[in-house]
Amino acid sequence: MRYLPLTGEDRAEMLRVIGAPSIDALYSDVPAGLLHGPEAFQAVAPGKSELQVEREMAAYARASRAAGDGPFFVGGGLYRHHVPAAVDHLIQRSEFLTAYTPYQPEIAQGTLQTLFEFQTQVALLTGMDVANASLYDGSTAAAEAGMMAVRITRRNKVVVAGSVHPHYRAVVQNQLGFAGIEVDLAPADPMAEDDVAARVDAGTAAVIVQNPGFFGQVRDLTALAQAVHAKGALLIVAVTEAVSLGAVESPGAMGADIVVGEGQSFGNALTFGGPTVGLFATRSKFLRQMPGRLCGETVDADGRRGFVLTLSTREQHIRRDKATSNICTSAGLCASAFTIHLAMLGERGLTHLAALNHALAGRAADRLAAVPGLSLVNDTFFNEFTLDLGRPAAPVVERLAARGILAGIAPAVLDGVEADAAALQNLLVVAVTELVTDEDVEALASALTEELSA
Amino acid sequence: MRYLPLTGEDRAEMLRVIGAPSIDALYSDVPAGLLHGPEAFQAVAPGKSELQVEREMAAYARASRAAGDGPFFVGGGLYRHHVPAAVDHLIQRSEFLTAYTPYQPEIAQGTLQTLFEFQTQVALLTGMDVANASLYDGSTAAAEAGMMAVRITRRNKVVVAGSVHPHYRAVVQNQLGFAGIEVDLAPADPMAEDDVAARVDAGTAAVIVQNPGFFGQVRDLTALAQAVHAKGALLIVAVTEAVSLGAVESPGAMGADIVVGEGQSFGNALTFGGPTVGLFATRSKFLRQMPGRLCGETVDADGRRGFVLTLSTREQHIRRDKATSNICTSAGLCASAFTIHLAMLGERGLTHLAALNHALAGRAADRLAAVPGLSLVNDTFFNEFTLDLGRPAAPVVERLAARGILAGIAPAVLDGVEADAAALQNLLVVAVTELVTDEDVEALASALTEELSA
Amino acid sequence: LEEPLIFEQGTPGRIGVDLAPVPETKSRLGGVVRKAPVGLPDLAEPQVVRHFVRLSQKNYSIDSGLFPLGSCTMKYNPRLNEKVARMPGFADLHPLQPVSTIQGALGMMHELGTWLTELTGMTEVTLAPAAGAHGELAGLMAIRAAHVARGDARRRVIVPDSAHGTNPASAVLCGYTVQSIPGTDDGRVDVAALKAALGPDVAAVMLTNPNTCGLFERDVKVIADAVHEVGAYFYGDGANFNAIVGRVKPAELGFDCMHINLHKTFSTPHGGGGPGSGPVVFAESLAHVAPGPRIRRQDDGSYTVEAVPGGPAVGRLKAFFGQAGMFTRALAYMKSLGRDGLHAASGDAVLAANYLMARLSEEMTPAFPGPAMHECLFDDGFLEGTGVSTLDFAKAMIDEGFHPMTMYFPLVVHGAMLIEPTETESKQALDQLVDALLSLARRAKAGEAEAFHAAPRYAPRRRLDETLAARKPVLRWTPPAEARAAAE
Amino acid sequence: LEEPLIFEQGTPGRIGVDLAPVPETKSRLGGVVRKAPVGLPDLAEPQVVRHFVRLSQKNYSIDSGLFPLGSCTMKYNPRLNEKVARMPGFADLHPLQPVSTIQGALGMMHELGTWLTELTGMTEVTLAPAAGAHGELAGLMAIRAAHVARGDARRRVIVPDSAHGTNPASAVLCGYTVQSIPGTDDGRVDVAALKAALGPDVAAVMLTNPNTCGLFERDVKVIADAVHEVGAYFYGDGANFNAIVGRVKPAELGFDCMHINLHKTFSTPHGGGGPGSGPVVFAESLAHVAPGPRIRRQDDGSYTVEAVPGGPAVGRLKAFFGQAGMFTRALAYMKSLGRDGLHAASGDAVLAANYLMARLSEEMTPAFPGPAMHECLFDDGFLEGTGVSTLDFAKAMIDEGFHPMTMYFPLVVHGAMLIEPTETESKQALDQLVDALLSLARRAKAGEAEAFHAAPRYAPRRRLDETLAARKPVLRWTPPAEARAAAE
Repeated sequence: MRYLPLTGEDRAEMLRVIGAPSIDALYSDVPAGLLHGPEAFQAVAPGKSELQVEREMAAYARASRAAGDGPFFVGGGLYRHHVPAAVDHLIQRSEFLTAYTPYQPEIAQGTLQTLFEFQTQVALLTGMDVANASLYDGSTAAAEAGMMAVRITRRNKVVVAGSVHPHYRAVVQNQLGFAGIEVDLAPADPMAEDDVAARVDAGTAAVIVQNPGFFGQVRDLTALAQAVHAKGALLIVAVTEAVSLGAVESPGAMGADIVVGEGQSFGNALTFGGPTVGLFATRSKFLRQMPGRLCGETVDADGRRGFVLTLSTREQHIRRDKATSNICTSAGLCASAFTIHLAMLGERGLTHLAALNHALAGRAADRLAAVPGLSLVNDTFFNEFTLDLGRPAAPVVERLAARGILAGIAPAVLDGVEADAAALQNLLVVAVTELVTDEDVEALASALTEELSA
Repeated sequence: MRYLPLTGEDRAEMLRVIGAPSIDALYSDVPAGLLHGPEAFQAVAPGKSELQVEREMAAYARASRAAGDGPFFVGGGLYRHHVPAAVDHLIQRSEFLTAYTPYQPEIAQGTLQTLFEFQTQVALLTGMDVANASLYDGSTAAAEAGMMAVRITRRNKVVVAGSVHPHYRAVVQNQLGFAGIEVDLAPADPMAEDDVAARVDAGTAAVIVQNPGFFGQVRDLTALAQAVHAKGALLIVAVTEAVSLGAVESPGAMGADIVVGEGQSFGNALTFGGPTVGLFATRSKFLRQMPGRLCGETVDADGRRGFVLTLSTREQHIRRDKATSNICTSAGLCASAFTIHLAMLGERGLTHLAALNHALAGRAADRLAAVPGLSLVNDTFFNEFTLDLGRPAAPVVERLAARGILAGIAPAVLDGVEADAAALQNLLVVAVTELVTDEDVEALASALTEELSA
Repeated sequence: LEEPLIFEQGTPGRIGVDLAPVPETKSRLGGVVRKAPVGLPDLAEPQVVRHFVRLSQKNYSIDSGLFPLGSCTMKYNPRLNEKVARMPGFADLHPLQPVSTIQGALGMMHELGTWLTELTGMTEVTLAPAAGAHGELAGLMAIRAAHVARGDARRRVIVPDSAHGTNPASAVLCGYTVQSIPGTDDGRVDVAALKAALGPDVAAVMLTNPNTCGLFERDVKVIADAVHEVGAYFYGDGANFNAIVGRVKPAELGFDCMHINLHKTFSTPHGGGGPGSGPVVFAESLAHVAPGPRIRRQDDGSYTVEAVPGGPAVGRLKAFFGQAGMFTRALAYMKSLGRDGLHAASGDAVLAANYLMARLSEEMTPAFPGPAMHECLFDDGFLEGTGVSTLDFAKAMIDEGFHPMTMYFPLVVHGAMLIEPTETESKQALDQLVDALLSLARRAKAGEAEAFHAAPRYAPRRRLDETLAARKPVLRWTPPAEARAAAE
Repeated sequence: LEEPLIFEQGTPGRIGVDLAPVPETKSRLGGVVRKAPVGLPDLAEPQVVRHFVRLSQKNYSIDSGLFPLGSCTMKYNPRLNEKVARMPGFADLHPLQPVSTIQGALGMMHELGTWLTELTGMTEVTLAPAAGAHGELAGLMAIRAAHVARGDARRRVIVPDSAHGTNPASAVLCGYTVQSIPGTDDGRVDVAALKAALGPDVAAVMLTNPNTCGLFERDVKVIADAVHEVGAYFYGDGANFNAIVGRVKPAELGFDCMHINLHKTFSTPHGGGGPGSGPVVFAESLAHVAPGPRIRRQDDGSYTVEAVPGGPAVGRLKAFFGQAGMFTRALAYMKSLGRDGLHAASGDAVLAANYLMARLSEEMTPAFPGPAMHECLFDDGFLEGTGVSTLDFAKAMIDEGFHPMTMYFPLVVHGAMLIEPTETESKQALDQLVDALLSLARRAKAGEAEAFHAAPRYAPRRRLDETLAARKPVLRWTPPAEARAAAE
């Protein structure tokens, strides 16, 4: 077997040194009758050549319709952006790809400095003081933020706004529920969000909103932040399209206390939804309540600058049941990809990319709004907007897919909006990035025209 | 522009240090009127985004029928083998990909040791004493071998057998012709080769044969070597399918004086014919007449083993017009891919791979020989054989291509067999590697059955 | 050459990407526009590439050498898996596409699930958890849901003191209180203490087997029976499944559910700290509360995504379908080894650990008698009186060209050194490690403590001041002017 | 850790690849079967990967730092080009497929040809040559064919003494005798000497412009006229085209043909010594003898492969179509920069070289006055009396973290140091190099010769004994037993 370097002779010699008659003898602690040979696993196949494995996996890959195979307008928390070739090349370097968590900082400065740069980028993007070295993804980061707010405020309720991604709503509700925290889900609605502040009471730890919202709406959160703070609660802002931060005012500048986000847009492919990279940033004063890994600057024995994992007394491997979270593994490699892509973009590139997405989405919205029978729901948006098709959207999406066009998301079918599904059923959420061409938009517009006139 | 790090401010400051008013002023030696701005190059486009370039190149890529898109039986000096994913990963490492020729051995031991391993592998495979660190490809290596034989024997004629790849014949004829060497091309013929020894006379420096031959035939060259040596000439053996050396007797063991080859089969994709890697090996006694780069073992100032480029007094950058060749650039990276793939194969893997190719080709030949109206020409072969279709092969190849099957090569249309084209016109050369499936063979057999019965 | 932060290398006026021009359109941001610059540095592409290549060169990796981190399982990461994961049908696929357009991905996940249930002897699987700790949480949620479903609100979870820290942390996150129980002198769970702790309010017992001392819990069946007798569930921490995969079915040991770290057992790369992936398998006893989404194969060969039958006992764990990119890698690995190869791999991993234990015992002090499983544990007894600590000893390994072993874990052993070689090291590599460690041990005993305190000398950095880092946390770069202002 | 040869790591019984089983069939080898083992070592995949990763870590590369090798043009190699070259429509394509199935590749080559002719002002192009030296040969073959076609068998080629060694070597390979002519004190061709050497038997004059001293041959038009006057052709060595691309059209300088090194001007990676690619462009005067194969676009937009009109004056240079994989990379680069970007790139390359020359002149001695083109040349005048040679000085750079410059070339300058920074270095990187070189120069002058002789100290190897290597060539590994036997 190509991955196993020991030869039969090696094994014999090693057993001799150990003083054991066979490898099976090393398993003498296994209860009698429970030690099996390979034949006990008949439902799975014997080993195969690299060629054969590649063929079988390629057959699976071909059995899906890749995003790039035609017009594509699906967003909803994961965005198809152009990632420069250098990014994937760099994260595939052995020294990044096959390193462990940097527990030995002297020989892990590459990973550590990259994480330090990541933390800085996330803090700058979100307008916050500090960021951690990544969580699993945006949805679990949102749940962690809710739990952190509960720890900080010592209150036990979290309000989730209607602008929040349905899956995030579901994850927050589930995880906080098991932790014994009350979750108040405001109705999922593309536009109305004025009631959120009204839901805050003396027992409310935090309000979670998303900006741009799941349906695309961009909001000024300043007044909401003031209202939430006035009641002693925290404002948690989720950002699922990190590119928007190059154009939209940062949550920090609008008064957020914790910003969580999905960083996939920078450096990471769609990858069927994972792995991605969870962003988590907050104010300095909340630092020690923050979950997740942190990389900090220090000096070595010769006085040279270096980086280490730090403040690990918050973490489970030290604090066990008193930890701020059970998080151990983070999204190191995806965070590296994020950092490399954002380093290539820089201030100029990010601003340009955000402006380009916004402009292309604006043009697409204008074109699609001209399709008879549908209307544009949003009065503001970044690169994603909602159309009201005047009829149930899910079947339209299916029919367009059969024509080779992935038109967007029918939100009514998602987890997390069960209570509001009826009100959402005619809606279609459409994302437009720099990878969408005018021809793509035209194809969608004419297909929609046909479908809606049928 | 993303590849240019200098900013406008940098440029101004640098010009100030230089004391020049502008970049154009640095071009003051260019004759008046001949220094242009970009507008002077209207036939080519302005710069484009990475995304746009990728799209344009992908459009070209899609406009060809890739080998892997369907049944594929084309060989003729380039073979489609399965290359383990690790090979391409390793040669893409910056330290291999973006290094220069190892002129500074202290910081190029990676390339140098790899080349030393390459030289050893090539010597072992070919059964020769020494090999160089690669030439451009098999065809130019054959020409270099011819010229080397002329230098060694001080005779001025080279006989090229009918078994030699048509392009190699053409390249040898062209290059030796310009160098003032007489080239005697024996007729290209799948089987007859007995006349080659008869063409050797007192003025003959060498005979070039190929094994397995272009038409697939495998020959025992021992007697030919004796006959050639008896007349004071050298035997040059070309091997275009390096995998065959895992099953077929090595040219060295059969008496070759110089072995040239195409190493593409190990580690390298088809890449539309280039770059590939030219193999060149010979006897120790001819070492100093050998063209191309050589890597040798030595020690450093601390006595540790190390590697350097050596015997460069043969080369053009030292000897100029007295050099053994004008070769400067070799095929370093392709040679590295060759070495890595062969290191993964090892003795067991190579033997297995060769046996697998041979067996699959044998089964395919049996199946195809059963197609009515055609006959198998070879009585021996390794993984490539020739069919006589009983009618001109080129149009059949075209029609099969239109049906999605790349059936092989119609040798009559190639450069280098002009004189023999009529005799070859019904032939089809078919290659079968481990990438060919039973379904592929069946598809070819039934398509051929239909074509030949039409 | 030192490599500055990217923030110290930026100069306005450069660009690292070229983008299409922005067409003229009216803004739809409603005035909610970013007012201040983000503050990102501008670099050109060659600078960015060089920066990260240079940074990478300061890292040790499994491709550069042996990485004997016990409990972390740093095995070879096949490049085939990386290639497969990048096929457009996997990498360029959106989870919210219509189900008809993602059949390949669902089929791949379904097959992965089949492998995981077959290899563990379990019935049901959820692929959603993003990492091992997340899988623990998912498993505990299912256990709690099962208790709740039968109206039995238990609040206590029992965890051995040698467990990974994630075990108690996950239990607390799931609303449980945690009771820790001690181990025995031979490095295993104290069955008597466990039995004494059991009671009708115990929801679950969590056990890692093989445990973090690298030993097989030989009383696992007895424990399972005791757990089940009080109506509790038996949770398996599968972090060390790599020692027994293809040989032992955890379901047969009595576990009701178990999470699996794909990177430890199935070779997905660790990437400097993630991403992970922590699927959980469930026995019949918990299959009814296993979290979704679940992939089902229909009679016509198509795949559907199924909500949990009877409503979501456990809700959504994570957006979308889990770490799909890790699934492709793990499945490619499983197919490559197959049932025979997995059996051979676990055997070689255990063989290698026992070989190290046998040879290292010449100078070092094993914490417990063997046979070990996939890792071998030493205490710092052999360093007593030398002035050399476990930390010093580990750092000295760096200068010998090796990554240190896991230090000070598990906590139950003094100055623990936990060594896991894995099955992908050659005997030559193992012997090199042994020779280096024996020589270091002899040097420590010979009184060369000073040299150990000074280690590492030949790494990109010498020992880093972790206390300073924690006392005055500097967690991001700040522009020099701001930093100065803040300092004043 | 030292890294042994793969041959020293093999153990029978391992396998590094798994292959499908071999079906039973009868042998068709006619008994010509390999009798002895090949002698290759057996390793497993993880060992092979680690071996080559470790070897790579002993290399310096452009991604690790500045690589100021004059005349070699080590510029940034964009990763986009690598991605493009691996698209199946390029990488998995066979040149002997029917023409109808390779239209994309032919179209790509046709567009590349258009760029090359437009940028050089030439008429015709051949893409076949495998490298620059091969391109020289192709160009000279065309020249010879042109002479022969008009019944004029000339035998002499004139080459300046500062030329690359490939120039005379190629001329000899093409059947010519070579006459070298000296340069002037200002580093350029001696026009008078050249004119004196010209005569009716001169087939061609080969000129590198900018020349290998990094200077533009300002009399190039005068030379061209003189060459043409005697009926000879004017060959351009385009190795330094990167200094003038997008600014000067070589055809307008009077060249009849010129080869282009794709890696120098168009960023294809050098790969530790190749592959290269050396297309040749031809002016109207030689278009009729340009070697094939040529790609032609038909009126319907399809592409054909054309034999040379009127029969092959020059035959086939290489099997198949040339270094197609380099074409895709070069074209991706050209499209990325475009005519404006190429103009900016050559300007920045020249600016950087002149900046280095200006700053380095503080301590080092320029061989000739500027303005320089893309590289700047120093002699060892500043080291006179220090006991430090050019070689010592260069090796000392290694310890400063830089790759040395080109040493002892061109031969016309004593102790030459030829420095080419390229356009892809930032000003910060240039300043770092300058600071390091100035400091070394000062240390040399301050009498620290011993330190220079001992350099490099911090490289994977210290200075290697090249004399030993050449005196007792060991060019391959030999099994220990054989090696012993041979030694006895």
